[in-house]
Amino acid sequence: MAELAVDEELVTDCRQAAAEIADGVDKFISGLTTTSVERTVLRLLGVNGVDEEEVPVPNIMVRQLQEAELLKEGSAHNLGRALLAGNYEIDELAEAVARGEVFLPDLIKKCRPSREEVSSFVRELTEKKARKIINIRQEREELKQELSPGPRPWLYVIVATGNIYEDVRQARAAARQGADIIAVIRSTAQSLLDYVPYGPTTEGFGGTYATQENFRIMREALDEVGGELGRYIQLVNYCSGLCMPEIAALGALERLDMMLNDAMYGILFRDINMKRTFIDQYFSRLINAYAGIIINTGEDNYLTTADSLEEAHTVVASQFINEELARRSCLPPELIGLGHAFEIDPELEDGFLMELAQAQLVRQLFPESPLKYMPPTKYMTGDIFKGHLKDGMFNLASIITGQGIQLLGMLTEAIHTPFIQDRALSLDNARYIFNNCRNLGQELEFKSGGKIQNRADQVLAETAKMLGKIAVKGLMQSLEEGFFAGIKRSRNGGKGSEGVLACSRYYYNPFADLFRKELNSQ
Amino acid sequence: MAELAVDEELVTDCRQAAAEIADGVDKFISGLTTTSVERTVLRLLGVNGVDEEEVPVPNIMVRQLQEAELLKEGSAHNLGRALLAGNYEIDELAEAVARGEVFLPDLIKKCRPSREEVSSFVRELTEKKARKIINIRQEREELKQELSPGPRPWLYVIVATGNIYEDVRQARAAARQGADIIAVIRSTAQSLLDYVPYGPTTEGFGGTYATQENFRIMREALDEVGGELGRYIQLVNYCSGLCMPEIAALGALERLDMMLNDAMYGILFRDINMKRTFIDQYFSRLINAYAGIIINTGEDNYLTTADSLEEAHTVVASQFINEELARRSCLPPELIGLGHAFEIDPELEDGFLMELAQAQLVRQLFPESPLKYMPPTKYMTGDIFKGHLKDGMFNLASIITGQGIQLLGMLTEAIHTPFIQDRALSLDNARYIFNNCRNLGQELEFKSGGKIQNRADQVLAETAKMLGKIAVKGLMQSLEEGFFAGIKRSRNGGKGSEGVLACSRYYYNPFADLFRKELNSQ
Amino acid sequence: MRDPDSDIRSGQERKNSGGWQEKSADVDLKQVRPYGDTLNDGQIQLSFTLPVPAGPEARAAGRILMEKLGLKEVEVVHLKDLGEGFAFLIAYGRCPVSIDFTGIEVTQATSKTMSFQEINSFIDKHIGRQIRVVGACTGTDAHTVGLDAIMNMKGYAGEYGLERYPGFATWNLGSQVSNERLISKADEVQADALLVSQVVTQKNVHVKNLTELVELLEAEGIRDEFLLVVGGPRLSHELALELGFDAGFGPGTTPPQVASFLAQQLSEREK
Amino acid sequence: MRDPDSDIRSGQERKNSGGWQEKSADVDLKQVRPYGDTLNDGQIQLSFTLPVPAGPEARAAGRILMEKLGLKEVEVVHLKDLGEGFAFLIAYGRCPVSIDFTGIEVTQATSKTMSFQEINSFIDKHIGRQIRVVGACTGTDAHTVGLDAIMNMKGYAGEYGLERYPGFATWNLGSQVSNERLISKADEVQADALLVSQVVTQKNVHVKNLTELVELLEAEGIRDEFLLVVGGPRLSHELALELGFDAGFGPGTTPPQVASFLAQQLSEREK
Ligand code: B12
Ligand code: B12
Ligand SMILES: Cc1ncc(COP(=O)(O)O)c(C=O)c1O
Ligand SMILES: Cc1ncc(COP(=O)(O)O)c(C=O)c1O
Repeated sequence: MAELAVDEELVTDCRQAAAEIADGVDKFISGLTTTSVERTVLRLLGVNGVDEEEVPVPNIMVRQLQEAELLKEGSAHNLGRALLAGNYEIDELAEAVARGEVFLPDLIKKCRPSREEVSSFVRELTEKKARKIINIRQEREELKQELSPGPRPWLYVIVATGNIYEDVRQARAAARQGADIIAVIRSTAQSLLDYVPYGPTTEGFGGTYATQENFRIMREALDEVGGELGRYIQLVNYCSGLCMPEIAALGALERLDMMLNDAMYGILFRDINMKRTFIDQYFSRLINAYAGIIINTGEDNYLTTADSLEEAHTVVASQFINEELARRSCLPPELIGLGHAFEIDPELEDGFLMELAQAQLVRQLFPESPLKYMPPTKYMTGDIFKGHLKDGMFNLASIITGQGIQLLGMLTEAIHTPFIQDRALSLDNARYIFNNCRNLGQELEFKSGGKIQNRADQVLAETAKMLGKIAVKGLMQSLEEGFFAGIKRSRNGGKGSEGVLACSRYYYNPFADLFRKELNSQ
Repeated sequence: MAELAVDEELVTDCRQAAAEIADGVDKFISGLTTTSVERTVLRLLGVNGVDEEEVPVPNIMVRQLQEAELLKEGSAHNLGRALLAGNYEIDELAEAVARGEVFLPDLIKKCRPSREEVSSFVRELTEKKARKIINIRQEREELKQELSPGPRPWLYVIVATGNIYEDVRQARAAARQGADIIAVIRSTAQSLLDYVPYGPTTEGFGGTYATQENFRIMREALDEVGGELGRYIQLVNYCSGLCMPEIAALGALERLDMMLNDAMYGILFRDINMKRTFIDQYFSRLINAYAGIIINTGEDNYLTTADSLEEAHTVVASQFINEELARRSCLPPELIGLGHAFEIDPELEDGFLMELAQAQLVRQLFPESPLKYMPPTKYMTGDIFKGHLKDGMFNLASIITGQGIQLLGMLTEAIHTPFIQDRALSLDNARYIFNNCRNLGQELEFKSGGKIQNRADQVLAETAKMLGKIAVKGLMQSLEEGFFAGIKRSRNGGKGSEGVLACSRYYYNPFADLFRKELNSQ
Repeated sequence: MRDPDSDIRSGQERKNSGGWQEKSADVDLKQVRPYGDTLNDGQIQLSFTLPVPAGPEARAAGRILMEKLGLKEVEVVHLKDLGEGFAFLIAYGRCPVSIDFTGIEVTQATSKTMSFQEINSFIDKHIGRQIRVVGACTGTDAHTVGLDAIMNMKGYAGEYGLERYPGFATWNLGSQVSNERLISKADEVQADALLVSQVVTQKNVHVKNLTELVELLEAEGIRDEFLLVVGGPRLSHELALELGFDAGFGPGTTPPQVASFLAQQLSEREK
Repeated sequence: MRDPDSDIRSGQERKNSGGWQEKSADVDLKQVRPYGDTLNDGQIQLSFTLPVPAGPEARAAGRILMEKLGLKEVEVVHLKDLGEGFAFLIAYGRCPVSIDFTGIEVTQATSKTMSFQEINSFIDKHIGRQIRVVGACTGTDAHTVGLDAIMNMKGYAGEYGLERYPGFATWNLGSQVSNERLISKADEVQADALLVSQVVTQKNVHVKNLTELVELLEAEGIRDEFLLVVGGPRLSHELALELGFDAGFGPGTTPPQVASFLAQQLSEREK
């Protein structure tokens, strides 16, 4: 593989700064939990279902606990008490709550077991449930053994019809056309829903709702077609948003393989409250880590609003931060799919050289991470022929620099969410370029002192400078000042802040404790 | 520019062998002329027009001289005698012959001037006519000074509607879209016509007849649009075929800038007699050289019938031979546009590396020649999207290796001769890739011992071996054995052999003598 | 002897000189047809997927479908199996239909686009106060780049956005704004114009959003208090008018186009 | 307490299991429409050039033209100025027309393609002598690769060509063969079948060539003495039949397909 000279001292500085920045985030969120974290714990314990108005039972329970000021001790402890108090199985209890027959705080008050009694009951339950996740993870590993997911870069395509059944049809067709990874795009603005919709859904805009049942349907369909093809087809959905950890939990339960998981994306592009989403992110990534799910971060999005050439270093800076934050959620490098993108103005002379510099630099900075490389979107137009060509150059940059996860560009990017043939053409495009240029990266060397090397040097230097600044100001302050994507977000603004609450001294999150313990001991 | 290591000793061997091969060709054709050479001399002297059956006057005159066994002394000498004998201007004489009023041998017999008298009259006339060609050449150079033809690789597109007026429309549109070079493709099988059609034409299949008037119409239209755009638009047509030198002469008179000129093409792909076309080629290239016209050779065609990977060295071997033959027609390297092509099966793993190796090798072997690089055609299909992408990779190979003349691929190659939008999309394709990757070649180095270097080594070694064999067998024998394009042609077979005749000891071709003299003295 | 060189440049009758202009068959603007490589050849390219298995029957089905659309000499040049019982086709055909180009009139939002300076003096002169504009990406749409291009300081394609114009007072509410919030903000600041951006159009969600806005305004009886302007990559002036807006702006719109429209319309209305 | 884990894998009613197969709306083969991303959305892509200057009027003209073809919800997504008064358009639209897929019958040349071995034994058994075949690229066509693919030893796509079959005697006349020469050669060798290749199709020159061949044969009263077969990238069996040939073979044809057809047809005829 062609290699750039990278100033290792600067890289050490970057990682050092990222650690300081992450310390700041940790401090910012310490002693806090959120309604979504608590709902997640309930879900992981087995609470499910909706009431007649389609409100999910975890939401009802958490609301009840919150109103009764019980939530600060954690939903797990409260559920434990309720289960010990009542005569219910978990699912019976959930149904009773859904029917409005049980008001959780009342049930809890019925008896007063000792803290230790509850917590040991809860931890036992937690271990059982955690074992299920391990089993699912195990199942994935076995399937991957049996049906190899294929060589990298993996071909990643999206389905986004709004209707899970159409999605399935298209996902299966895509798998047959060579896709390694299927991402089901969510309906617009699902990230702003403070609950997870329920059941199979057929009405979404620009995407399909992420629901547990939709996950299950797609997983089953892909397992089937993958078995037939002798290839394990990976399934992706999104955590980011107001339900980060909940969706991570559903992903763990339904054997998703990758999840988009990035608080920064929520803050910048969905105006979600910082505190809320950093707390959520921490736990959701722990879940991803425990479930063996690769996360995808969203740095690529910065370049859709900011200038791709001038702001390239912001992507790298954010990657260092995201890496460190992910590490603190116990994610090993091979599960940290850092995002970046091929978004430089195609009219720029030698623009492709700049893209190569960026892709190669990132590749070398995060050698063990399966980088997720996003295609040209911003400069796509209705000229589908030219678009197809740009996607080809993107594929070329990827195979030369050895990217891990290739989100395929669509020639109709500027027009509509992909048609079935758009995907097929894109898969064909990538297969052709990857195969025809398979070892091109091995063959070439970057001239020292050349444009590519200089560009990489420049981006890394700017990255180090930016991280240094952020380390001083703190990440929150930096976000307020519009350091990323040219977007400013105030520390206390944004959606979902009402869901942040302080923990009592007795608070515990049994899953977080267990996941952390087990993951750290590995 | 990335450079391959090239074994200079092998290269010397190749050139040495090519010289021996060319000696053989020279011997094969020495003391011979052809009807087309003689018609060309008449045309250059000013004979023009057609009779009522559209038979060109040069053909009538040559036939008359041939029947009277006068042709062996050369048409120039005979025309000189006729002019001295009669009371005609050249054009009056031509018209009289066209009307059937004059039978040239009769006229000639009218008086018997001395050989010297005739030849000095002829040579004077020749000098006058030659000066015109020089003036036209001068005019081109001035126009190129004023309106630069743009940086290389030059963008070369074809028009092929069959109708010169539609061709003009599309050529002008192409120029506006960025084309540097317009080639008017000839109607199928014009190369087998033993005369040059006359006047403006509107009915051709897969191309438009090459006629002097069509040349003039297109030249005028391109000059106009080029002036408007501030770019000198180059015009191309074809010599190869039974009228090689005649069309070369018309090209010289109408200020064409490039001409496809290759006897090997005619032999292999049009089954034209070897002797005939090697004789014709010699003179036609002399004319091209004198007129400052870049020739394009046809090695690219070999790969449309032979295996592009296994037969790659046949292209290079033929280029060495063509270079030497062109040199002997006094063409300087900068007028020798050697042809090659991007025709390796796109499904081949690392196929692009093989293409790079070939393109770069040829680039280095013929550093001063403006290589003409032909696009993928053989593996094009009805999938126009994929086709556009292949054309993009072709453009990429070109900009990396610094080719000179880029014949743009068309996404509809497998379907029809180009539509107006096909050309526009192709021009856009090339402009994007060239600009976006402008200095990529400068940035990269080929790893020594890598696949690209090894492939180049292999092709060069095979080339040297093949040339060695041909030097022993002779080119004619090699063609008989099917050394090129997998096609076998017998020495005495093929079309047009009836047009070959032995010269008498008094024979002279005043233009060949003058061109050679002047070109050699430069 | 006359100089025989006089004709050598052309070698042929000079009468053809410049001929290509006249000889080139002229387009009949009353009967315009698609052009492939010859006038009126009617050539068009199509591609589509059929939910049938790839094979000769799919090829035939594609051909028949195109013939049903009235195309002639249809040729399926590419057939690709997409799996799951889908076949993709690329085809060419001849379109026998022609259109009368002379009859085409395009309605566009602005009659005359003025420059930054011109707009400001126009507002000064004809309106005499700042034009008050509220902008939003409504519904669930979070694509702010287009609206920002029109409204933000920075602007678009080298042109300042409305914020920079002394003649405008602006409120950019950003993304995912409900129609209700937009209206209440417009009320609050006594806006002259509402600028709505709609980028997501899947399942015509933009039509739904835009119709709802007009209905809400009409229900409150305040439709006529505002200039209603919408923009987005899939929007045209025509569609906007259809939906009850005053103007629609499509891809590539620049701020001065919008500013000119607002200024001119408002001065008309205030007359 | 009952084990609460029993449902954790799905977390939801099991009744949906396998649901996607049933829930996925089924294609009505009597009414097949193009498919973009939803059944029956009818989406098709088009591109074409109009001989009018690029601009909003060209865009409108394109839309109107497509509407005249019956397309709905037409959108011109790209407009490019080609210069010289030409505009290129890319568009999408909804095709309201459907076709009855159940009614489609495709005629193809060979009912059953046999293998090399099978063909040779078939000929041995049913014909009892070599089949005599003359091939040529007729008219001015010099594209020999396709015909060679069928006739030469080497063959095509891993299949031997007819020359290699002991059951065939072949004469490949190569390129640019006049119809007259082909016929006289066929006469001379008492051919069973003529194989004609036509690759250049501009201005329908292939139709002209092929029609002429049939007319010449008919004029000489020997049309029925030969199996007449034609092939080429723009040829279909249907077109061949239309032109009076016995079979037509399009792109991707392999030698065994042709050999099988010849053997089977000839054995039919000789019965
Ligand atoms: C950037 C981008 C994003 C960014 C947006 C960042 C941001 N802050 O805006 C991010 C990454 C967040 C994003 C997310 C999504 N996106 Co998006 N995105 C794009 C992209 C690549 C570019 C859009 C853009 O910025 N264009 C540049 C601007 C300048 O152009 P413009 O919007 O057309 O604006 C011009 C004119 O239209 C006009 N104009 C626009 N608005 C207005 C308003 C007024 C009043 C006036 C006068 C004029 C005007 O003037 C502007 C300047 O000329 C397009 C694809 C593409 N290349 O077009 C997809 C695209 C728009 N996105 C799409 C989708 C589906 C989504 C998602 C819904 C996907 C999902 N389910 O997660 C999400 C969610 C967003 C949501 N809830 O709305 C689809 C929409 C499909 C459709 N037709 O319905 C597209 C087409 C991609 C695709 N092919 O699938 N996206
Ligand atoms: C190779 C090639 C050439 C070579 C031909 C070498 C040779 N000895 O054959 C050369 C370089 C000489 C050439 C020249 C020209 N070519 Co050319 N050429 C091509 C090219 C690139 C490939 C054709 C090919 O070999 N295909 C591979 C074979 C295996 O496929 P096939 O022919 O379809 O054959 C298969 C089937 O059709 C069938 N089949 C074919 N024949 C027969 C016969 C029988 C009896 C049966 C049963 C089956 C059968 O079986 C075959 C195997 O499956 C095509 C573009 C393309 N990619 O298709 C242009 C193309 C065919 N050429 C074209 C043109 C116009 C020309 C020229 C006329 C240009 C000019 N004016 O100079 C010249 C002149 C040729 C002439 N007089 O005919 C056009 C034709 C346009 C049209 N539709 O009319 C094309 C499409 C390129 C283009 N887009 O402009 N060409
Ligand atoms: C990290 C990340 N999360 C989430 C999303 C999408 O979220 P939403 O569903 O809010 O559009 C994206 C979009 O590309 C992303 O990059
Ligand atoms: C060198 C050369 N001459 C001539 C031709 C074309 O000649 P014809 O007009 O015979 O098709 C070609 C075709 O590509 C060529 O490469």
